Amino acid sequence: MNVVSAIKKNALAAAAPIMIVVLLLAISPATRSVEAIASLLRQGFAPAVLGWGVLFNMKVGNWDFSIGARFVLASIVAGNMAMGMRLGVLGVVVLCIVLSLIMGVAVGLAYRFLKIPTLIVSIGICLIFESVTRIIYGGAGTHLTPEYMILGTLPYEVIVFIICFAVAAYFYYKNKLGYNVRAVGSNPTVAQTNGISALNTKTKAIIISGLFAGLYCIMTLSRSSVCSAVSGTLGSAATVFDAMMCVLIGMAICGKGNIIFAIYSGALITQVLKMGMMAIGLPTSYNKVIIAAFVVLFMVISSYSDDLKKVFSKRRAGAAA
Amino acid sequence: GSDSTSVSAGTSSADQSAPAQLSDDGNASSAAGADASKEEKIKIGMIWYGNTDAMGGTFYSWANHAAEILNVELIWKLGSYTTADELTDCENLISAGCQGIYFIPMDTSANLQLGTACQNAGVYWSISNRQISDEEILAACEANPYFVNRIYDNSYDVCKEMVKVLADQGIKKVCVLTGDPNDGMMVERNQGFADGCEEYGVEVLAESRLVSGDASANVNSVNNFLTLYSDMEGILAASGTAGVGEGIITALNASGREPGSVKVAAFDTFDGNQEAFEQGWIAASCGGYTSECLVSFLSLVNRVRGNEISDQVAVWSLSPLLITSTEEMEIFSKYVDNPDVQLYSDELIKSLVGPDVTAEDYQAVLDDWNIEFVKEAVGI
Amino acid sequence: MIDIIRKIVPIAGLIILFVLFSVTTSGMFLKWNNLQSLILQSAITMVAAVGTAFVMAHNNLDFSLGGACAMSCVFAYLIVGNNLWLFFLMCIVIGVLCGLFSAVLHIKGKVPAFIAGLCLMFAGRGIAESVCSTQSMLLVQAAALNHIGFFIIVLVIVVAVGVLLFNFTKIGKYQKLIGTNPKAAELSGISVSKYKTIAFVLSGLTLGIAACLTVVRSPNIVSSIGTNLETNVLLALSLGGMSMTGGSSSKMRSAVIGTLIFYILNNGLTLWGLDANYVDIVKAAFFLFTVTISIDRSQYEVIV
Amino acid sequence: MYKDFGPTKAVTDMTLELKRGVVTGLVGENGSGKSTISSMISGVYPPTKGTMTYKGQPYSPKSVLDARKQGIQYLTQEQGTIDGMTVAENMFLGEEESLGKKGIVNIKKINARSAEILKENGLENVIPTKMVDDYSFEERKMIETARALSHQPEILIIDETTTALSQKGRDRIYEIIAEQKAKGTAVLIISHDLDEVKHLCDEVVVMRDGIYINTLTGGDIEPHNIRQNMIGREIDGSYYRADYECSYDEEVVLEVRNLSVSGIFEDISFELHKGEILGIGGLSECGMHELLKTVYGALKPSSGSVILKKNGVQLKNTTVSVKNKIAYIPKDRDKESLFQATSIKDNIVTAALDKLKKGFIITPSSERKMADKEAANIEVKMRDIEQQVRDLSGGNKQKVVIAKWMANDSRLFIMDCPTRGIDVGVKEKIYKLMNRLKNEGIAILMVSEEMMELIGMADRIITMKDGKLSKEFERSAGLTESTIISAIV
Ligand SMILES: Nc1ncnc2c1ncn2[C@@H]1O[C@H](COP(=O)(O)OP(=O)(O)OP(=O)(O)O)[C@@H](O)[C@H]1O
Ligand SMILES: Nc1ncnc2c1ncn2[C@@H]1O[C@H](COP(=O)(O)OP(=O)(O)OP(=O)(O)O)[C@@H](O)[C@H]1O
Ligand SMILES: [Mg+2]
Ligand SMILES: [Mg+2]
Repeated sequence: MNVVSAIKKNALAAAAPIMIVVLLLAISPATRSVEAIASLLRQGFAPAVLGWGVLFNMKVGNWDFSIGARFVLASIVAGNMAMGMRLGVLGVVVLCIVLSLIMGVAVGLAYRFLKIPTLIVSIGICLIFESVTRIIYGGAGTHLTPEYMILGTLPYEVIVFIICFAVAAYFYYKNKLGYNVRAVGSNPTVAQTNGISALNTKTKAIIISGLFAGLYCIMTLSRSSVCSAVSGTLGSAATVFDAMMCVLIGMAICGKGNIIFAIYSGALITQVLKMGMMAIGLPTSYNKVIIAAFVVLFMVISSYSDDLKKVFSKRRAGAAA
Repeated sequence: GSDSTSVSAGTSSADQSAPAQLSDDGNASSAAGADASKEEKIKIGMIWYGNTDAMGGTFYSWANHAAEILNVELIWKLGSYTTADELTDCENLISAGCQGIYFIPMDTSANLQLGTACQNAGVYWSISNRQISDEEILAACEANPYFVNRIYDNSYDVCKEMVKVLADQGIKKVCVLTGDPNDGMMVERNQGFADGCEEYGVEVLAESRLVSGDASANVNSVNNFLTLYSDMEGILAASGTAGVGEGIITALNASGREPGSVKVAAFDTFDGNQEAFEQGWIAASCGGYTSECLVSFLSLVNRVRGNEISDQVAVWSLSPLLITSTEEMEIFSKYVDNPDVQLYSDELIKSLVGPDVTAEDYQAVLDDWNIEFVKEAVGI
Repeated sequence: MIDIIRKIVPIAGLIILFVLFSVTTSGMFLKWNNLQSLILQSAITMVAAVGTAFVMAHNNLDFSLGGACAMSCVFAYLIVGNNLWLFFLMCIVIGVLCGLFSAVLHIKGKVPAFIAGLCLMFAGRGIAESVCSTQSMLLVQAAALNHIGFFIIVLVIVVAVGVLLFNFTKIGKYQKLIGTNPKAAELSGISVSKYKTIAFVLSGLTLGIAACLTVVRSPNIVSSIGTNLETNVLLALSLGGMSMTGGSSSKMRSAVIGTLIFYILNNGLTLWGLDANYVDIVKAAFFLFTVTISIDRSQYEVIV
Repeated sequence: MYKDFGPTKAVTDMTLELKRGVVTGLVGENGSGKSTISSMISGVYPPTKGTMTYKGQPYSPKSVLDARKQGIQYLTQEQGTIDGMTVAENMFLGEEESLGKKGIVNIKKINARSAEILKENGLENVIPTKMVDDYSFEERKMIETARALSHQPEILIIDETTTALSQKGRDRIYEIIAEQKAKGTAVLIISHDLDEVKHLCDEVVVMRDGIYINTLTGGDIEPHNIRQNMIGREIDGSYYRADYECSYDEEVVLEVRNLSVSGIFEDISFELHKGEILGIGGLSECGMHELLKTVYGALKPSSGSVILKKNGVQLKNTTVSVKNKIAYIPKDRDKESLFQATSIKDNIVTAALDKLKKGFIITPSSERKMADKEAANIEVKMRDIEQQVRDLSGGNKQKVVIAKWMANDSRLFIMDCPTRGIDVGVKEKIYKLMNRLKNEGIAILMVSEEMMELIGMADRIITMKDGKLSKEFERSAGLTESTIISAIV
């Protein structure tokens, strides 16, 4: 019964990427292999992890532009420190998480104490962190040697992803924070009269996004081995926008289901689209257009279906009265 | 001026014994050096994309070093990626009292815009690394009395050459990571690959835009190549810097394929390419056009000092190094992996600023650019 | 007392910066050539900020600016090609269409405006990248207009019309009311959808004009054109004292003062010859500091 | 106790005593400080000066949660649930972890416990896992009440909750109060309904301008007596219309024809005449509030039409209505008619900007002139015209709303509970104004939940039941509350 209802609730979030994958399989024979599908599924891992961090911020109404810069800076410092001090894989993992959390705390506390909109705080601090990536280690970035990249190989990558999933689900559904985030996001006034401090919750959301930025560092470093300094002012904003797009698709296809899963689906959809475009020989620059169109489409459909649902439930309430 | 070979020769054992060399070097260069240090300090504005990748970091360090020798004050503006931003930087630098502006034009129109701003303010300017692709703009720039020189590298030929290296190894099917089409230099490289493939009978299976600075995006692109085109034998990359090259090699290593079963030809060198060469992943690499930045900068300094080498805009070109063997890569890595290596000696730098310097001197330095020169300069 | 300090901080900040740089740059800052450059540089952001202020006043953020700027330039060029004035006209028309598109998505599609803007920005950038990779689009004639006279005329007209509409007509007044309480606005007979649409259209209009100025500054249309326009505008408006949630405290002067602060800071730091690696850090610190003391926290139930 | 909000002295030297098993009423004019004192007791904000003692110990709650933990529950005037979350999540707001092991929210237990609590409070129909916004305002208020009671409060504060409820809901609250009283809970009730106060309270504390005035007990708790204490002067009980004539012009101003909003009300037709006050009565859920909104053009009817007789215009949206000089005073003042963080001036001129236009320009001086005039006409108590509306008390806010519509020379007023939550002084003013408008030939369509108000003011009364018209009454001396109530339940 429970399983059935869980499947039912998540049906759309599961069906959407499956449909698009099936379409891809139809278009491109080369993708009809276990390896190809596995490769796709793995491509969705890292963006989903960052998306979960962004989820907390978007849900609570934070504008966090700094998460991209935080990720780059944490990756660079963690990678170089771990290699310099020969700390091994565990060292990279711990450093990524700790550094990223520290930066999350820095942004969170700046918001908490300066009491200015998250948009301004995060852009300001983003500029600072970006500059630091260019100054620290002479702007050289980091390049991990293969022995530090075990977590990017199978089966470890899947294990790391499952752990991340569990952590995200825990914080969103099993921990007070997730509830408070939703409460403050939809009605800060009432949340506050019920003893939930909006300021604190928003601060915590920024900090927790640091945890996921750290996990994202681990996943991308293990996958690509390098992280280079941010070039240009707000050059890291693209990372934030990409993640937002995954979250938006996730929210739109989530329905009553599990948002953590839906965001992974969203991340997967964006990756499938990219591969699909390559398969049919379209320039990859059209990706952005297609993804934007997808988000708009999903958002419009979901807001209309929400409306429909409301109308129907009102009718029933009215009829009952 | 002195004969260019002797200048180059004088650079061979570089920094360690600089004072000793100063006295027994050619007259012209030591005179120029002495002149420079006596002269009033000049201010040059440097509009530079960034100092975090190999070329950016190297030139940042070279230019600062040269400025110190030549008694020049530099004001850097880093991180401008659009013409509008470069123009803003240029105007601010002119206001800050710069007498010369050096930049890499982000697109063709930057030549016109920044050139006009410089002309209006009576400030000299020079560029490097880009052709001026539009006739009208080229004409306008040539007519600009404050335009000192332009230097470009013939990426196009080198890219074709890289395809040839792959074709010679029997490779018939490749995927291409193309460069940003807004960037004139990248357009040349993309075109060089395309024409090369046509000429040497190599089939392009798919293209994907490389993403500078986001390594995982490039990893995904390579993964998608591998998934969609199992018959792919090679990868061409218009640039390997800023995480692109590392991403490609990492993706190949993680793919489980036999090292060397896919051959990569990538413009620009990157971290770990020495090892990738040894493993057999890389068949051809190419790099080293920081020299033209330095030459352009020195020629600008020379003009600001009042030394006119020509009443026309000087035009020079440089051929980037094509690296096809592990040995060459080893030599080149010595230099390129370390931005603090000063490939050009203080004497040579001083010798390139002075009343007697000619256009041929500059071109000679550019012509001298080959792996043998690097080998000598790094002292192998 | 605190209130008064808060209100004057943006303008005071501007004056302090002005005096500071006048005094510390041995006259370089005050040279007419430099002031002229400042006007040229700040024009694009200022023009876009004037229109965006209408959208912000009714409590929406317009995130489309940069991408929409690239898109209008590209489409305008594809449609009319090399004819400069037709191109300008087309840029503005497409800018307005972008604004309308955001409005329709937001109002009819019920998508939050920032998401609509984000998608437009994404799509615009993607379209520009795709088109630019196959076509070179150069408007050399535009370069001739990179001249103080032209910019002053455009700025004076845009700012004057902006101030007039914002302070002395229903269009501006209704935006502020909608920003304060959209439901009450609707029930007071204000057609909220209509006036929100007008705001987006105005924002699109100024965006179109800003796109024209961008082409005047950089006559080659490439996909990176207009990069960071949306964040520059947002930062400028907040530096000028604009509340992120709009409402009745919104002022048009924020657009002018904020943009000037933004560019004077950039200019002055260059005149000082500050190490390029640290410029962004100093700028960021200044933003945070200024907004911290100037923000009117009573405008926010919860700081967003 | 003292509480200052900047220059506003909301409460000065207030003393209040709550006893176990005693229901205390707190009454006073709008803005007299009732909500402020309740907020201090329940930890919303600390007093500027003064101390509290609770069960013999000094008491100074650090937060709402802190006060709640110590057994003090506060049902506020405003909505206290969060849309987009389930009923159960709302019931455990701020206490999500209470049923789980360390740091883990056990949603199953929360759902189960919520179901129990709802059942205990007679809300079996409410499903804990459904979204709270699937329920009506009244049901949500009851959910909130259940949440408060589940904490076994020792002090229960109910701030004007009943004004928002139907008779059924009110009866339920009265039951709850009785139960709590029996359990020994100290109950504090804030209400403007003096009959209710008389019916419920053992003691009544009267406040005026933030100051304690008097405590009434036993037989002294009489509406007339309370009123006198509140206002500080004698007022005659009859502030309604003095005549008992059904008097209006033959001319039809507005025609409502077969109007329906599916699921809410059905097939409603009536005519409104020049100089007529037409009252509509019914239970909260009968659809009358939505009917007014639909007539005004703020809700889309599923069928039927609303036609302005003089020019045949259909009122299809609010803009058309306002253009045609129609005014709408909604029930939920704070949310639906006021721009809180905006000046009184801007609030007043909102609907009348077209009058001020010269070309398309509106000058600040003309705005000021208009606002000054209208504010003075209706005697808004304010510091100056630039003062923010949110700093005004309820009654003065309502005056601002009325001034807004007077400024637009409205010829037809649609009023939804125009005196809801308003003290007797301002009430009297509003009735006088309605009378004056009627005599000027202006038509008024009024919904009210107070039968006496309908009987006292309306020329005709239409009653609604379950979304349909049930009866019509003409104004007459013999009309009583029970006649009307029998038509609506
Ligand atoms: N947060 C606040 N900031 C400023 N002034 C306030 C605030 N809250 C209340 N006031 C002012 O304090 C006074 C008392 O307000 P309070 O809400 O306690 O009145 P009340 O007796 O509950 O009135 P009503 O019957 O209208 O609810 C009013 O003048 C009000 O305007
Ligand atoms: N705009 C609307 N569209 C559709 N249905 C609505 C709308 N507003 C209210 N309803 C529904 O109509 C019914 C009456 O709601 P409402 O809360 O307005 O009742 P009310 O009579 O004002 O009650 P109360 O006196 O408690 O406020 C409820 O079921 C509510 O959900
Ligand atoms: Mg109150
Ligand atoms: Mg009701």
